[in-house]
Amino acid sequence: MKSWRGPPVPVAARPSVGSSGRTSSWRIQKPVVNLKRCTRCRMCWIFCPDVAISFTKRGPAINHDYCKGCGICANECPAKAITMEAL
Amino acid sequence: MREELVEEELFAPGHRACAGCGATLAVRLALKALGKNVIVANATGCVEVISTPYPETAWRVPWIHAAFENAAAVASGVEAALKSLGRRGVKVVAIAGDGGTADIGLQALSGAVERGHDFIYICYDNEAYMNTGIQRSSATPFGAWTTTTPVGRVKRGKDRPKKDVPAIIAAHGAPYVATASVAYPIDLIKKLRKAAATEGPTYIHIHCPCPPGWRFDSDKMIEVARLAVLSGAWILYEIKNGRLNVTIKPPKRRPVSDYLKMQGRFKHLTDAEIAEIQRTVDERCRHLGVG
Amino acid sequence: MKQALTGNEAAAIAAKLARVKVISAYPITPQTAVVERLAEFVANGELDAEFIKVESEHSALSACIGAAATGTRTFTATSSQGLMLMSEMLFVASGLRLPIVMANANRSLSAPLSIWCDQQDSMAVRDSGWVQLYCENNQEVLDSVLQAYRVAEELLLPVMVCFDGFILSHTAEPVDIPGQAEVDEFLPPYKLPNPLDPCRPVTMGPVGVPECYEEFRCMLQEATRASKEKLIEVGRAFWKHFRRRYGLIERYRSNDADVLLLTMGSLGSSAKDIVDSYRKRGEKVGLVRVRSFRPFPVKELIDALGSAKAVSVLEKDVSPGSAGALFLDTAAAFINVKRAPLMLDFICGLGGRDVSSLHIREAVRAATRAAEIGEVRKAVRWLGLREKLVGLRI
Amino acid sequence: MKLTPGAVITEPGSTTRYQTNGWRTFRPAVDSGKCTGCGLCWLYCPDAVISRGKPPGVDYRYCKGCGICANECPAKAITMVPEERG
Repeated sequence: MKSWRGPPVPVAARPSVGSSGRTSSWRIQKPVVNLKRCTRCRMCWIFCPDVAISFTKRGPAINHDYCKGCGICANECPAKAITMEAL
Repeated sequence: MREELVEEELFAPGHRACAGCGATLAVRLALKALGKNVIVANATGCVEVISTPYPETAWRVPWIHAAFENAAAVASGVEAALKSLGRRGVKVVAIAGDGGTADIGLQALSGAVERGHDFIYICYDNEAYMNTGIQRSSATPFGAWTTTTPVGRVKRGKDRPKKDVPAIIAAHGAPYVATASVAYPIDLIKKLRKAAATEGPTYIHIHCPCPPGWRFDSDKMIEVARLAVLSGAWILYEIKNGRLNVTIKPPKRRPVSDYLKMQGRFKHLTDAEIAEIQRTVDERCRHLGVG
Repeated sequence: MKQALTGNEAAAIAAKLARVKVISAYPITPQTAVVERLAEFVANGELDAEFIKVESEHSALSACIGAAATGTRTFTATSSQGLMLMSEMLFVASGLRLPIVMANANRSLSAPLSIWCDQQDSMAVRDSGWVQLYCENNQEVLDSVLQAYRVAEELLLPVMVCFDGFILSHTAEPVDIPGQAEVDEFLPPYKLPNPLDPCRPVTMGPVGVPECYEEFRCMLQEATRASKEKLIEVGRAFWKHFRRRYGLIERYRSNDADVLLLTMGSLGSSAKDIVDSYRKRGEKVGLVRVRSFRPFPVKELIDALGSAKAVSVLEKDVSPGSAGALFLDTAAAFINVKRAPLMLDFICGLGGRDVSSLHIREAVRAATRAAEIGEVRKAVRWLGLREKLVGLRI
Repeated sequence: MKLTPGAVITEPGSTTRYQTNGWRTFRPAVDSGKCTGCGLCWLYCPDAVISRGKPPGVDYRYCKGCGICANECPAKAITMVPEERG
């Protein structure tokens, strides 16, 4: 008779990237960055709800595994450097 | 003005309140101002417990008690029922103590005011949970002794300021909010009549000294309430559609120590602690334009 | 007029037909569509009622108490955590003997959070003094809300009409909607003996001093017991008006059964299919479905289950540290009965877990085996449990 | 005494059946000579036992002897005298 070895109580999940699966399949449009126009102001990075934008030397990089295509970055970019395009 | 006061008593004697109870005087005066055409929704608390020991009731008006934290919610239901029945001319009145208003009942009160029900909410503020024997509420004043803010080596009385509920209710955009005191019955009655004449949610916060709770002899109940106003510890004002005006301005403000030293709950205060209270009272009076 | 309705819609339409005057409710999955439909009826003038959009379920029932006490027919609806939040007021409503009717879309209880169906919520408040009806389908939801008002208002008792979240609340089924005139004939206007009224002041909710509190509780017990006859009487009246039969329990091919399934709610309809398939193979299996859990139909269950050899109780709740509530009450019913069937309790369908025909067949087999060996080795079991995840031998 | 369902009390003001005079150790004595009939005692009484008039009436069945009337009387026409126990 195995002794009780159930999960520790209270039931808690450990935080991890993509812990509830990749959300890329949600989008029907995706952001495309025109690096020439981009002024590196990072507004897109600040406003992205899904932490799907990171910053490299060359400017914003979209993480297409988790970007849901909400379009906030494009809408907020002051330099209009991001456009939402069909998949 | 006094002649206009109705002779009839809508809160009968024989209730079990302590001798000299400020809260029951507040209720008695309020019902005098409002008259018979009211329905009262009362929260658990001193007034509820002392006035309705089955099979007796002190209330000569329709009255309902359901629980501690929902006087405003029950009142909302009564008001909605009257509206759906098309009955006019009956004012719904929610009554609760400071604990039932500022702490456990604040959510229901906020909801009822936000929904704009046509009712008067009366808070009888005796500045602690008196029905359960003087425990601290958020409306207990800074420094006061209660059985849950005892005076010890490490902690001395309540260490937080009194929660300003009238300001919270005014911030909801309630059309009429006022503070009152049992020591100023005419001011109290005028404000209740104004509330009664106002369509929508109104809030009256009545200062009610409690002899056993504040530790003073019962005959001084009105004197203590008066000194609270004369010293600026309690300010009588009304807020009509967001505009505040002070209704009773003491000609020359008494030092707050005159008010504090009448009460055993403050007798442990050092001069420094009294000076701190004086400072906050001065600042509040300046803020509200009381001399 | 027949229409495809979800359980939520059926409850909302029933409230409208009952001409409720004050609705006071707070949204919660899976009950939400009840309050949405009612809001539309009121907004379109289809229902002349005040809808108090309260800030919490605790206030939802508190406002209903105020309104019912002031002499208007009231309605509310909730689920799960909402039922828990208002539970203080459930006891006050029954203690004040106010005839409030509530629809409860059964949903599991936190923690962990679950928005899916089981009956732990209403079971957790089975002692609240409310009459509790459990419906098998959306027709029964509509009909039970109408009958609930008759029972409530004639006995001054609040009634809770429970139906399975999602399985019924969000599933559309053909439902016959009675005409307003017929309902008006079946359901007379609301009348409270001592309402809140300045012309005749009364005090409601006084201090129940020790000299009489026990007597008030006894009066409530007697009223809930009397609601058994009242439910039967109102069920007959409903048959006369609407040609649909309702009682405290439903017996399906159970008279000559050796093995009986006992359950509540939508599981009843699944169990009937299984009973039919066993019957086709000549095995005497039957079903008894409890509609009224409070008042608990003791005599009716003794009659219905008494002649069987073994009974498998299928229920979507468990009282941790004990067993399922339906099993406990049913076993207690037989305590002084000489010849009692063997009884097994199957906890199943918790937190939205589907109860498949295989699970129900497992319960039938277990009862049949118990009947053969004449004893029950393990009375409380689980159906559809993923035992590997739990890491111990159940 | 038959109990009403839900403990509804249908007789308003029925606490008057219970007389609270036993609570007091002092009772207010009114000197009608000094009294000006101002009515403050009537206004401030938490138990509504004082009736207006010059001098005011005191319903000693319910007076709890709190002493507010005596303390507040501007004409000092009311004094609290020890309750003589029979």
